[in-house]
Amino acid sequence: MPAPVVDLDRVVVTYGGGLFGRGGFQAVKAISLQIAPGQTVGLVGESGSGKTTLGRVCLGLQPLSSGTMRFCGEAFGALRQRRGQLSVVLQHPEWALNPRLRCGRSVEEPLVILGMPAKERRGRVAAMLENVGLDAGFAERFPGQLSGGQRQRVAIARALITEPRFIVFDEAVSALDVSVQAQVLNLIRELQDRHGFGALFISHDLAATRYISHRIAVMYQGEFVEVAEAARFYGTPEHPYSRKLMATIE
Amino acid sequence: MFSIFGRIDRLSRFGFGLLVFLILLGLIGPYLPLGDPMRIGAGPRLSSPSWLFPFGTDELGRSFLPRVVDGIRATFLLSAVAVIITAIIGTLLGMVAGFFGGVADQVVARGADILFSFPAILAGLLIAAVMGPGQISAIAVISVATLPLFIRVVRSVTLGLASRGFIVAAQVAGASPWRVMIVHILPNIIGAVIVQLTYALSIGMIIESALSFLGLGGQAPYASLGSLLRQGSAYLTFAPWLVLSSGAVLSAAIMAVNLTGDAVRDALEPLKGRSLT
Amino acid sequence: MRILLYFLPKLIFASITMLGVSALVFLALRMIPGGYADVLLGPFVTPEAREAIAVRYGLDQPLLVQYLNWLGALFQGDMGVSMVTRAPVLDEFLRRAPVTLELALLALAFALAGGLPLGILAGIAPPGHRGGILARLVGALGASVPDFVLGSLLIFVFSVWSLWLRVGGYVSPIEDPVGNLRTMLLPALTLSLFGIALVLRTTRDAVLRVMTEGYITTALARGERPFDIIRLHVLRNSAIPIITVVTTYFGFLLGGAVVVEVLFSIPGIGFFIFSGLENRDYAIVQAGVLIAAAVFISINMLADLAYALIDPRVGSGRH
Amino acid sequence: ADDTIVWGKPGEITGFDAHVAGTVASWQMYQMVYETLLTTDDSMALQPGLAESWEQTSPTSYVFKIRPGAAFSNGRAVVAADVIGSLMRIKNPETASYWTAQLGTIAKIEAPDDHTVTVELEAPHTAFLAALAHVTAAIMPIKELEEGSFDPTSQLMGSGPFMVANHKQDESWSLTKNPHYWRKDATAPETLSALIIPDDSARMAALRDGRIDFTTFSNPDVALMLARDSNIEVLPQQTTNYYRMDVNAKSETSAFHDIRVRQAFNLALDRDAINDLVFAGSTTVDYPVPAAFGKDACHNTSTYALSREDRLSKAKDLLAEAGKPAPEITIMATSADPVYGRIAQVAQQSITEAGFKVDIVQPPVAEYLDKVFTKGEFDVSLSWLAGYTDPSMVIAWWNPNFAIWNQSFQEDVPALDTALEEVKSLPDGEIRDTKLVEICDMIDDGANLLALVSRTDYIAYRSDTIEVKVAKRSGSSNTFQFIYDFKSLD
Amino acid sequence: MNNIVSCEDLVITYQSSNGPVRALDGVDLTIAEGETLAIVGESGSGKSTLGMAMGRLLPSEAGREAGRLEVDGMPVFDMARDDLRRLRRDTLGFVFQNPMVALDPTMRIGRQMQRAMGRRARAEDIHALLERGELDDPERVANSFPHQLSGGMAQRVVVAMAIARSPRLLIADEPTASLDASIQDKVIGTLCRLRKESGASLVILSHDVHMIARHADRVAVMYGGRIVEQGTTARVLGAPVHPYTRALLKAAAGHEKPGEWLTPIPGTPPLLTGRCAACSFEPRCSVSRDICRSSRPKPRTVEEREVLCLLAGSEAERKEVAQ
Ligand SMILES: Nc1ncnc2c1ncn2[C@@H]1O[C@H](COP(=O)(O)OP(=O)(O)OP(=O)(O)O)[C@@H](O)[C@H]1O
Ligand SMILES: Nc1ncnc2c1ncn2[C@@H]1O[C@H](COP(=O)(O)OP(=O)(O)OP(=O)(O)O)[C@@H](O)[C@H]1O
Ligand SMILES: [Mg+2]
Ligand SMILES: [Mg+2]
Repeated sequence: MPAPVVDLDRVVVTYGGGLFGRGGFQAVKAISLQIAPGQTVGLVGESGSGKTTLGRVCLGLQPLSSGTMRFCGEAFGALRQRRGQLSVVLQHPEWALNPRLRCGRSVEEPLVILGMPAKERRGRVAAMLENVGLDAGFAERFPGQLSGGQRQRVAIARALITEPRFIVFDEAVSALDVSVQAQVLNLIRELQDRHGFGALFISHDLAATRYISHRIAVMYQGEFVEVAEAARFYGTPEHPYSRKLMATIE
Repeated sequence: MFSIFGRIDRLSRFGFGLLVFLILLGLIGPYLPLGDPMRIGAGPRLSSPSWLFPFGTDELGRSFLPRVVDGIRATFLLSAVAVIITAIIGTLLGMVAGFFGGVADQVVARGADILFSFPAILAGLLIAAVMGPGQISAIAVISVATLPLFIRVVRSVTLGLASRGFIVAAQVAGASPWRVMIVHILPNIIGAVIVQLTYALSIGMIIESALSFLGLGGQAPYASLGSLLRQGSAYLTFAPWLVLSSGAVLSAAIMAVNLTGDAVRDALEPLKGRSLT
Repeated sequence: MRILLYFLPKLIFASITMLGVSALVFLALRMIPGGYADVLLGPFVTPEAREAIAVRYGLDQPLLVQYLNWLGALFQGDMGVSMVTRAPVLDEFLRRAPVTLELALLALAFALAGGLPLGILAGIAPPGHRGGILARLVGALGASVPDFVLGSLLIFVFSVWSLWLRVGGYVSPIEDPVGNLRTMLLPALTLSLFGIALVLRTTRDAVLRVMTEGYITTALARGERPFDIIRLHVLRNSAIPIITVVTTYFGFLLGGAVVVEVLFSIPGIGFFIFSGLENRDYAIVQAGVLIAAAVFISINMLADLAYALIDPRVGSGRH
Repeated sequence: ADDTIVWGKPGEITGFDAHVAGTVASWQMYQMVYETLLTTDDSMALQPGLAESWEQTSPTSYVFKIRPGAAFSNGRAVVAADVIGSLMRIKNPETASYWTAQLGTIAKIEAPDDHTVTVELEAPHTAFLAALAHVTAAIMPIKELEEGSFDPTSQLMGSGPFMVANHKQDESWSLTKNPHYWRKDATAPETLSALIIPDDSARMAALRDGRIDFTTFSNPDVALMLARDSNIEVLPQQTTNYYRMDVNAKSETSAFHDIRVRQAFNLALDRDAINDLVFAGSTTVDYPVPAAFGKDACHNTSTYALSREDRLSKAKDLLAEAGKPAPEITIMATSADPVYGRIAQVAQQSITEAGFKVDIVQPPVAEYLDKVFTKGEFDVSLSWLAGYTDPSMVIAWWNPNFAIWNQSFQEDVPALDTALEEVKSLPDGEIRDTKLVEICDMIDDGANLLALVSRTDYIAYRSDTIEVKVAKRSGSSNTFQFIYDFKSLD
Repeated sequence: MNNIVSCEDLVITYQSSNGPVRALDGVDLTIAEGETLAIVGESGSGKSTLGMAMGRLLPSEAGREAGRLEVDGMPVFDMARDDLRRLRRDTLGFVFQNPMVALDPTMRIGRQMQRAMGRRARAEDIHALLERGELDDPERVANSFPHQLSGGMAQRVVVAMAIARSPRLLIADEPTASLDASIQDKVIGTLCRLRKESGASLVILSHDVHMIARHADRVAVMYGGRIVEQGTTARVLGAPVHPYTRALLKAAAGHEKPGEWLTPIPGTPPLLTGRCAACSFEPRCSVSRDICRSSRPKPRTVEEREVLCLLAGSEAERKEVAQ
């Protein structure tokens, strides 16, 4: 079995605190988690339970207060060394893309950062846009001329263009309409089958999460209260909080 | 550009038109048959407005109209140079403060506070005293007075942008901080900067003319609208046209800038009202 | 407690700012060409005379020593003596403070009386409403006519037609209250035009912003009368930006009304600092700028306090 | 209704010490409080002051009789010790008085009795008496000074018509009549208050609305501006003062290091244009020996005698000869008085015609003084010069060994120095006049300190509220020397 | 049965900087006294516009172009200001999407409640009302500022305020969309309980089909500014006849089996600038015919519900459903 893409070991994140670092707030409390290549872990929980913080940890954006984070079996290092290996898709479609860049340019950006020659880039962008179900003409459009679903597709295209090993989706579909949500969810599933990236799918919508995830972690006040196979959430989950969430989709 | 023009109301359009007119006048003024602004003794001293001297003559017998036209250019040019320099510095500092946070933010924010807690005109007096009166120190004064404006706005807009998806995505993709700032942040704050720029320009024009009025701005015979006012104010009751004409043109110029600023802002971040019924 | 926690860092930052201001002023003054010796002696300065005066005022010591001496004295409430009158600077300031304060309060009163109602009107007037356009015009005009232009205009009008008001000079309100008003009204009006525009524009913006908020819709939905909505929701919620500019403006009036004080020959703080600078009277300028900055900063802290009282979210860490 | 007159004072004093301060704004206030041994009359002839009589017993010795009734405002009579103490204080280097040199070198000063002072000079010094007539030689209450009850650096106390009752800096002065003033027939009112109003327009407004009764202006146009007001009179007072330009001969970086460029500059200056355009023709072209003294010592030097065309072509020739057909220069004038800016601009236009490239800067006074007299960092500086009451006093300025403050920019011409030394001791008369002509030629040739036009003071007052007495001519900025004869009409 | 709302051919247009937007394109709807009606539809279909129109709370750039809207027998768009205010105060109650925005941040909850209840409300009344809204510690809540409450609590406050004067019509625009999944159901439960107690009518505007299925008596599906299908919840959601309703249900996650794929609706909803002359769903419809492109559907009754579809109930359509 290959090494997990992301391997968290008793990770703790403390925010703020007074002038001398006292009295901080533990947003993530000693969490351990492994995400295998090609696997999606869903993360659900109420607002403020620490989901986003955990996502930032997996991306190497959040300094740890204690614990370790390993990426593909190695220490994480600096973000710059991991160029092209990680991606993220966030909530708010209207903030997902730089409104001043044409969509093609946005999708291309990670390749530019990687230092890929321009000729090669062009072909990759066109192919990627097609992959997410947008015709090549979208490359020339500005985000303002796109619907929310289309924007989120472009954001996904940008996230996938470097064929990363790991992607975080933080509330990536929460702001979308049901119909569009289904489009995007299907897209992520298809692309994962094809590219085999590991993923962390953060949402407070259990229905969408269990549709897309292999495993689901339920977070409550900075801790996992339940981690189980997604199929489990079609039956009766163990933890009362999980059951409460289930009630909303019946 | 034209779509912006179409969206703004009549008052703003008037201001924009006035601005264009004044700038054009300042630019082509020297080529218009208005007379020589420098010619001492071109007419009798302190004569009231006439066909020959539409704004009258000053105490050295110079025709005042071409001097006012010259003053428009001087005032605009100096303030614009000052404000643009300041905008560049302020934008950079504000972006660094907002994006990096931490110590950089503290230093920049405290610096801005210190500058801000000097009343502009006091700072102006001090700077003009240190550097000697003249255009350079007027530019410095305007910079000191308007720098906090840019820093504050850019910093807060940058802070707001920092958590946006495209910024985070770029960071995750491994972009260097400078790349993020130049490619992703800068183009998105430029609107806010432009709005500040117009306001700073009007503040700059007020400061420039106030300094000139106190005798600390550009030096005679170079004439900005403020120094013309100072010149005329010695003859306020006897030759009021000197103060009235230069004062009116100065006020009109500042108003044109202000109204244009309003228009730009309304176009960039429209504030719709709501009726109370 | 919330307010205390919110305030403490601000106090610390304010002191840092004051220290920065003091160092800046001190340095700036030492860099100014020409000294008091030049002013006192006119053209007849000789190196000996300059030296004698430098020794008399301790200007012959190293800069750092001078600065520390000054700071040390400041902490004991000693601001030094004026070189011209050799009187304690503090006394001179205390004598002038009421003049400037009166001017500032008058101007502020005019600014609020004119700017607030017009601003609210402009904020709630439907697009194209005549009152709204008038208000915007006043705002544009007020922000555009520099004080010395308006001041000159008023001086012209009131010196040609000697209407009841007087141009320039100062009369103590204790000796002659009516005379005081006659001399102070014009400069106060001159200073207030910009204030009116400032308050008006800020109020309009703030009101417009508040009007789009959900709680206004809520209030409408529960059938409140327009007057009540303005009174209960609009005013309070638009207060913060208004307080911000009003305090900044007041701070400016207290320290920076130099042009108008010079124009109308009003012996206030601004004029004092201005002539102190002309005379290279270091102690006056140092103390003056420092006082102006201190007043400005304290007023801003008062404003911060006002925010905390008005908006319960301020300082609670949640917005 | 009360016995008060109000003076609109254009500027605050720059210090209290009458023996030190060198500005007119200070002098005018000192004159209200202090007296000098001698004073001058309408035609600038010396008159008794605190000394009711004096006698020159030899070319170097003088005897002064102090006026018996004179007393300081605290009631103590003025005695010989006060005179001696005051003069010695001026002489004391620690006081740092610029007047030291004008007094000549005093060998011995003694008081045979309380009312007699004898002075022995080391060498004849014609201007000695005139120097005593300037307010800088004010007689102070030395006893009180020594006791420590009077501090001349923060108080004014003299034997003059008024004493200070109240002072608010930059705002106002209140002076009351000195009850012990010796001139018992003085009509001066009980109170003289002064309001500090620097701005010309504001001062005019104050005059119109009656807040002040009298004031002074330097701008001749005020007469025009106040002409419509029938209750305001404007009196011109001719002075020996004149506007002048200093040209920096010392600085290596200045084009004026070359004497030919200086001469060209002097020739190209159009003094008539300055008179016409700045002063509306109300003043006169002036000379190193001021016109007000009635001497014509300098009138025939080439700068003044040639026609404008000749002067211009001569100037161009000189520039060509110097190899600098278009020297770039900056005229520095202070921002203290708008008149300077106007003179500078007219000068700029006239010398541009000779090929000069001219800039103008108007820094504040302190900076101007620093740059000119201390650092010598300027090309041309514009200011005015007090002509005092004797030609030899003002002309002494051309000797940098005397006017040491000019050393930063003035070239030392030994021949001129000698001549100036000589003229100091020559009594007024034909021999001296011939010497003055000789000196004028040398001055003109050096083109280092240039006289422009004379400076007239304009005293404006409310004819319906006060009666004033003003000298037609004044030599020591002694504008209000007859203040004791001013009268309140209401 | 009396109708609290009756709406005929209501057309509402926004004047925006990019030209007019026709948000409602002829809405026909009646709401009976005491019933719970849910209006579902994609974003931009006009739900909020319709809801706000019932209190004439639309922003000033919105205008009624045609049609009639009566609430409690009063013509909302043609009444005097004071009457309108009285209608809002006494007859209507609104619950908005985000409680944090709907409450004035600078005013204590108690004071805001009092404004809603009327001047004579005493502290006990306020506490009682809060208690009815299932807020456990009414005293503390009344003394709090909005930011001191959690989202769920704040929304309950808003609900309590909405029923303060026992309105006859409650309008809830996405009342739970801004809340956590785990408390959504509880809040909506509170709302429905209070409605039942007061016997008012309730209109829920939402795009959450699951939630609607549990709480509404009747469902109206909106698309392109019109109501395309309306009927009882069981009929409309259990056996939809409009292709749009069917597609909407198929796209919503929650009813699929593990491993099953969702079926999204292709394309995007229309943005109308004028009267739509055809079926507005036609471009995205999987069963559309030529006729759908040329004529505007009129309300028809098919299988005991009102439908706006030219094909509903036809042969071809039935075949499609069978597949
Ligand atoms: N930069 C920060 N500084 C201090 N506290 C923070 C910061 N970011 C988040 N927190 C706090 O940490 C906790 C967890 O936040 P996080 O954003 O991870 O929650 P979440 O589960 O993503 O919530 P949501 O569903 O609302 O997005 C919250 O209580 C939040 O207030
Ligand atoms: N103020 C406005 N100016 C211009 N167009 C508007 C305005 N408000 C709404 N619209 C447009 O009117 C149409 C209907 O909007 P409405 O808000 O009623 O939809 P909705 O069904 O409530 O959508 P959502 O589920 O997103 O709340 C949309 O196309 C929208 O873009
Ligand atoms: Mg989150
Ligand atoms: Mg809506």
